[in-house]
Amino acid sequence: MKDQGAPPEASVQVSSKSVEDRRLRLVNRTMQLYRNEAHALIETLHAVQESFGYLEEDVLKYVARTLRVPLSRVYAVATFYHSFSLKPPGEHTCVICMGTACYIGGSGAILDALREGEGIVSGETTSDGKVSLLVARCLGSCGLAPAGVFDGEVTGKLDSEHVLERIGRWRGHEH
Amino acid sequence: MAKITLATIWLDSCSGCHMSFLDIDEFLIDLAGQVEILFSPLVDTKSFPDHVDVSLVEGAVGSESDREKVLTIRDRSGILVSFGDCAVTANVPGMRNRYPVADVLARAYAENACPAAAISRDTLFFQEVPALCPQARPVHEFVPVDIFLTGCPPPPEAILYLFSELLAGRRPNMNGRTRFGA
Amino acid sequence: MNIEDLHQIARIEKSKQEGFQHQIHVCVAAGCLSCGSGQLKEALEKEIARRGLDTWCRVKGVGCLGLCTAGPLLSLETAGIFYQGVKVSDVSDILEALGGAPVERLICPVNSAFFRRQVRIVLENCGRIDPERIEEYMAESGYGGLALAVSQMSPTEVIEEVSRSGLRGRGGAGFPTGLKWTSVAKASGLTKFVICNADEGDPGAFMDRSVLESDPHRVIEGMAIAGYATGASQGYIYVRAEYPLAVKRVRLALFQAERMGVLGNNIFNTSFSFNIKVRLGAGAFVCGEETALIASIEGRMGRPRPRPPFPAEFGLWEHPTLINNVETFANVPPLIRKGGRWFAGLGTEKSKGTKVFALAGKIMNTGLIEVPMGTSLRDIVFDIGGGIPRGKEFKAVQTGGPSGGCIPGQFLDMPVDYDSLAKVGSIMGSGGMIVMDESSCMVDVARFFMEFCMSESCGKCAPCRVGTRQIYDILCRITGNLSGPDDLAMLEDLCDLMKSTSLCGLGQSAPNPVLTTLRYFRDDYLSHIHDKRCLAGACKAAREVA
Amino acid sequence: MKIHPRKNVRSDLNPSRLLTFRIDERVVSAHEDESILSVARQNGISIPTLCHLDGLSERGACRLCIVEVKGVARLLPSCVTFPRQDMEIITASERVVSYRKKILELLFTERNHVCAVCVSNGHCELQNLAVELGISHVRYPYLYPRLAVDASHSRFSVDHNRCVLCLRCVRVCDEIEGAHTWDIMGRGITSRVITDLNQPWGSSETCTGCGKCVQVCPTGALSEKGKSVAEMIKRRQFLPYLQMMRGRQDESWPK
Amino acid sequence: MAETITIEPITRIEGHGKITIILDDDGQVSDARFHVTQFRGFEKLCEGRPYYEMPAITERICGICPVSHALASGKACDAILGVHPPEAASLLRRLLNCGEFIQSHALSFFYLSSPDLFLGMDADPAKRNITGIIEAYPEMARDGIRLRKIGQQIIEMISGKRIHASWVVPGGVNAPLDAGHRQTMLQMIPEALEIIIRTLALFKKTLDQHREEIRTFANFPTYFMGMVDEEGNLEHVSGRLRIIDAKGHIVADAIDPADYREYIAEAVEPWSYLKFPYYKPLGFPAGIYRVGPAARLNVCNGCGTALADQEWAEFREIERGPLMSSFFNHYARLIEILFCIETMQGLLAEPAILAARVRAVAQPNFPEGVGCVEAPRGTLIHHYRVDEDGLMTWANLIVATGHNTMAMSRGVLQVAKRFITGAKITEGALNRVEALIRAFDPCLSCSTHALGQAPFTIRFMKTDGTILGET
Repeated sequence: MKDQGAPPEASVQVSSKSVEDRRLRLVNRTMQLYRNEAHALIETLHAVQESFGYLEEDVLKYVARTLRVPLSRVYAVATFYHSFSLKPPGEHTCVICMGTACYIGGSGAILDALREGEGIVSGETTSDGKVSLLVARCLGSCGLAPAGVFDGEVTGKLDSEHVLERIGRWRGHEH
Repeated sequence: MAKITLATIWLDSCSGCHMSFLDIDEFLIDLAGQVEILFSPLVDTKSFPDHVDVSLVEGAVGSESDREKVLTIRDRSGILVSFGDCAVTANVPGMRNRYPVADVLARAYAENACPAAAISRDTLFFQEVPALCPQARPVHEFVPVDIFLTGCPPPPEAILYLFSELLAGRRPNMNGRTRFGA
Repeated sequence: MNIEDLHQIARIEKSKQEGFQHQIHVCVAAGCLSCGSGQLKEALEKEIARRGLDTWCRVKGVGCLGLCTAGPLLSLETAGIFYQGVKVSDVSDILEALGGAPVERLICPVNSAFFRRQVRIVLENCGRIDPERIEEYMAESGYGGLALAVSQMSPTEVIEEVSRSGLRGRGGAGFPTGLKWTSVAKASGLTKFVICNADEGDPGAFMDRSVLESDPHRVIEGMAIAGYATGASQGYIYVRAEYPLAVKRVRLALFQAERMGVLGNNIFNTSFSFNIKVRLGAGAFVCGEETALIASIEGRMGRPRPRPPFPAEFGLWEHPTLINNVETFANVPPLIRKGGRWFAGLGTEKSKGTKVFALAGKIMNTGLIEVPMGTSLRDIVFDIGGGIPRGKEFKAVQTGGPSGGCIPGQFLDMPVDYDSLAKVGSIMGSGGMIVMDESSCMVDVARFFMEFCMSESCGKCAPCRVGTRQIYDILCRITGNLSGPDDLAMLEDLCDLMKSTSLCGLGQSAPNPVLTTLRYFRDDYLSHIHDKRCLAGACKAAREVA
Repeated sequence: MKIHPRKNVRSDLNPSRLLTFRIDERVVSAHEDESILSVARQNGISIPTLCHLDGLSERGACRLCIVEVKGVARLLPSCVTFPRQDMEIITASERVVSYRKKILELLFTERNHVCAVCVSNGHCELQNLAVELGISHVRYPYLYPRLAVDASHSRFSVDHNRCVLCLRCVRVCDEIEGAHTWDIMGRGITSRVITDLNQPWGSSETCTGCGKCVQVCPTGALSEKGKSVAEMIKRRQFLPYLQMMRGRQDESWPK
Repeated sequence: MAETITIEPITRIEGHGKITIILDDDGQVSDARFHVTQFRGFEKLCEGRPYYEMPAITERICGICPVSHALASGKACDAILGVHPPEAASLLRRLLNCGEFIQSHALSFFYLSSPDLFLGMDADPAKRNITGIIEAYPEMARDGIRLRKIGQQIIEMISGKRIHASWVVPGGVNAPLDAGHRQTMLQMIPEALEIIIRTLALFKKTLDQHREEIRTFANFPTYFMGMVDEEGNLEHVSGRLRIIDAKGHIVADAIDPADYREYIAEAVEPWSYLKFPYYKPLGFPAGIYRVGPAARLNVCNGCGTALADQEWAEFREIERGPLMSSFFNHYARLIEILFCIETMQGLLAEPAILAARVRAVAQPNFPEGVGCVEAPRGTLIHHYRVDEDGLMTWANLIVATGHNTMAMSRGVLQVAKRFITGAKITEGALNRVEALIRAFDPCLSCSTHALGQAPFTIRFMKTDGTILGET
């Protein structure tokens, strides 16, 4: 029972439709790669996050069952690591680096400006669902401090105006 | 022998520690011969004396006036005793600290009145009374404290022991005589 | 593959490269990529093809060229010319200047101390080879160390060589690598593991990222040698998910190495077999701690457990496990190729070899450097680093990340090695070096690091879980000018408690930034406490107290 | 007795080797695989602990059981440290006691421990430790986090205000009951014990309702519903009993 | 120029208070304010806690009458469970209450008020306290201390602890009565009786000296409320509420405390932020009423115990109809002590009181519950709401001092007008203002459970409710 065979029928556990099934493909592939062993949990959660954008509760249950990991353990791992999110992200994501070089270079001030200018703080999504703001511990781009990532694109030497401007554009208003 | 001068006060608390003090019962009469109460809810002095040997402070610091009081008391007391769990840990009064002051006031004044309340939480304001601190906190977070007497309330035996040691000119060691929540 | 095949591949690759008169190296490490080096490379390729120069001139994506401030960087390998801040619009000028006088306005002074003073072992291939082609690595003697080890040396001899080199772990604590390998080799058990810690967590450090992005095979080779020496047949690279490019290149490199047969079964036709898998970290600094890292590879939360037993005896899935970091493994191949004695000839008496540092902060030349151990801080900051920009005063250099300390000007002439750093209250750490000028408030810096440790504390042991929060609160009170007279004493008391009683290295070293700033920059604290004023003018008084 | 080999077996220790060493000037002997804590207790020397509970795997996390060993600069957690021949252990030096007090004080500041109105008042390990160590007040500022009570379970409730994160509940549920309903979410100061996917305990799909977690909890965090203030007395006898029953070799009833 | 006199703190009361008296240009008292200067927030801080912690939490409202809060809370919880406590539990709860009345009334009379009554309103303030009494009237002081101690010992023997015992629990009590303790209590009764009879006699002799105080200590007509048993006799724990008018006519009887909101409303005035409980049918502010010892003796048909009934009859002889002056609270307190000692005697004689079953066990069955008892200072109401898991979502507490706020503030003005003129403000005059407050024995610890911090603004009005003026 431990190895072999496809995981339990996915669509039964996961809420809706074939779109979801397609998204599950990567998840299933990851689990199969590790023969559904429990230690694949973190890798699988990466896969879930990649294809769903966040860790959806039903998918977590599905993963728990497939890998035979207790539900609470799955939740514990999902909340222990900062890479994982239990909330759906906004349309766009903005990551501000708070590594030492970036902090010394003024990334704290950028976060302050975002709070004042756009009313968002780290870990939150704007009320219009357009932009999620995240803080990175270090992007490893210290030479470009302060650095940030806008929808996957690393940008260096940021300042508050630049960041506000980009976010304003995403949200459809001027700054 | 000169009497020890004593002040007692209660801040944000229930007065139970003072009651426990009275629970030393007949020893109160003995004590009256050796201790002079200069300031207390039990006597009529209106202002805190310039100096007392020992002050018992019951209660957490919950308002600006409490804060001012402990500063004065510290200033004018030889030995300051944090008297009971509220003074030592903020205890039950500290349970409000989980909520913002505005919420606590709103529950009591705006939300709990039965007729259609004329007051909403936005119009709530207070005057002529001391402002509330955001949290009720232990006395030693504001001033240095010499002796801690835990318990809710501290048992009368512990209080009696405190006095007998003080009268004997010793700094009492309260270890094992009482505990948090006793 | 056998050793002859390896040489053959290297020869072919060499001669192929020599066929080009010009090789343009475009930096495609994350730093330069984010300044547009990807587009630049594309434009160069297109333009070369358009002009029909492609048999004569070749464009190559390479790893980090080091001087990240000046990106995008490119180098003309044969001419020894560096261009900095290159834009797509510069492409035709560059091509036209090939073979003639260089484009003056783009020239990056290669003679500057930044390049001159470096000694490159770990970074020897960085910026010179295409990290996505194993052949290029092989052309630079790549996998030669492994070949040598498995074919001509016994595992014990390999370990002896490593011990002879005096190499110490580059991950932070500086534990002698040979000793660590020995204990894993000696540990009983048929199954053993080798783990490469590539979860570079220090904010302000990016050496490991650069090495993995620029020269991933070097790490793979180092791990394979370690596997041979310790008797392990399975390796894991635990790499940060935040480094997508590094992950991609490592995966590609593993694929190539397996295909070529330098990984897998019967490597170089010997009985030695070794495989490597990639595991992604998920954003937890504490996973830099060995036992936490192991827990994470096992699919659990990265909470450290008390040691002993050490991973060398009781590691991944309870088997003896060797854990070294990226830079340590990267040192191994040349060390084996050239011998431990050669390596030991570099550096100081107790700290051998070179060290890669990530220079950042208030410094002219930010980027990656590699210098011999024992180079002075002054040389690094003012000579190689080019000093402090905008005429500001130097205030401190922070080494070792959140576990390190802030070193003041009075120690600038100190040689940088493990023991000297420890003497002043800091650590080597993984090699982050953040320079601060007079506009930094050291209380605020301490607060920054404590915030980091607080949110990275795993929460297992009480002193670290609550201690970091209490210390952070005090530092917030101080920077917010809300502190009381007892706060300094309480700060010192809590730091001492955490150092002495925390379960793992994170908690034990988390007070270091506070302790060093208290020691060397006490005035910054006192001014906040007594005068309610920030000496550096950096702290907003109204900063909220959490 | 090893009931959970994964977590307890130390391959580097030899259970048959007998060692002689000193604890607090007293010469004692023990097997190599007996922890210093357990040897001390067998010899009537008490070392305070919070996360340790006989019958559960060790975590070494509360740090209250730290002891000094002569010649070793670091303080060692006695629950996971094993003796060596001729080791000299000091269980209650001034230094150690002062650290224990501070750690305990930190625990008091971390959550909202209002002893006076707690179901475990008078029967609480945290409170008893405070008495034992002579803690008259907490020197660090209280954090007063805003935490909830989950009373959705029909028989038990969990009050996060009183949790010290010893994780005995997690371990007993996993190691003895085998349900693994409990675990710990988040990290650092925001860690919190959870049931299943952080859902109300009452809606847990995995909880068997056995109540072992309640009985092993050192404080009033886990309690039986309806027990009033000071009434929650924990019963832990089941743990050694279950250990014994599960560890025995022969099964005396016909199958 | 108008002048303000501030009396702060009000001493020898239980809690924090302050009085300000405003004099007009002619030195006449024009206004007075009574401030409560403390705030605790119990109605909010219990939110989210399990209902079964409420007796212990609300005990901490007051260190003098924790028993009353525990009892009211226990009853509110009984209602949430929908159970009746076993007979022994009911008997024991009443017994516990007797202990509390004895100690609390003894405290109020001997420790706090006897200095005024026996040393004199104008005595040296430095001596005018319990130590002064110890010096001047050592016998009486000893009696007072002894009586309070008896009360506290009874509480301790029943519940294990004198203050905050956490012994009252939802559905009953936490432990049955020890037979040995019953014996000890019975042995204490004769001494207690002796003391109270001696003190009553002493006190009655002083009435003549306090004619002025009687005349001015909130001596005006109001309604009264108190708890009575099925026969209309005095009851503190398990009765129903009765309300009478100023003439003594019963206007509402046998009120189930759960319906308190049909009779009592709490007014909120935008200008004062203080809740004013009032008798609902009369509206606000005409619905002024008083609670407490004198009010209870005013509303009941008798005490139902032999000695107390005699004293009650004598007490009610003083005036035709209800006694209006709040000075008589002192008198009523002594009679209630007597009543409680006799009640104890009766309760201890019940065989059922030793029964082992003292607790009805249930899960919450109702989302809401009201508990009501007579605390030493007057009617105490706890009203809770819980969610389906039994966690508190809402609480409302009406404490004795709350009911009396309107009467107290009008009383302050009355005393101030009589004894204070600008020309000569004696310490004794100011002490009388405080003594009026002491007569109510306000428990500000209780009343500040929530409503502290509120400036108390007094309205001047005629008995018919016409407002003469307000600040």
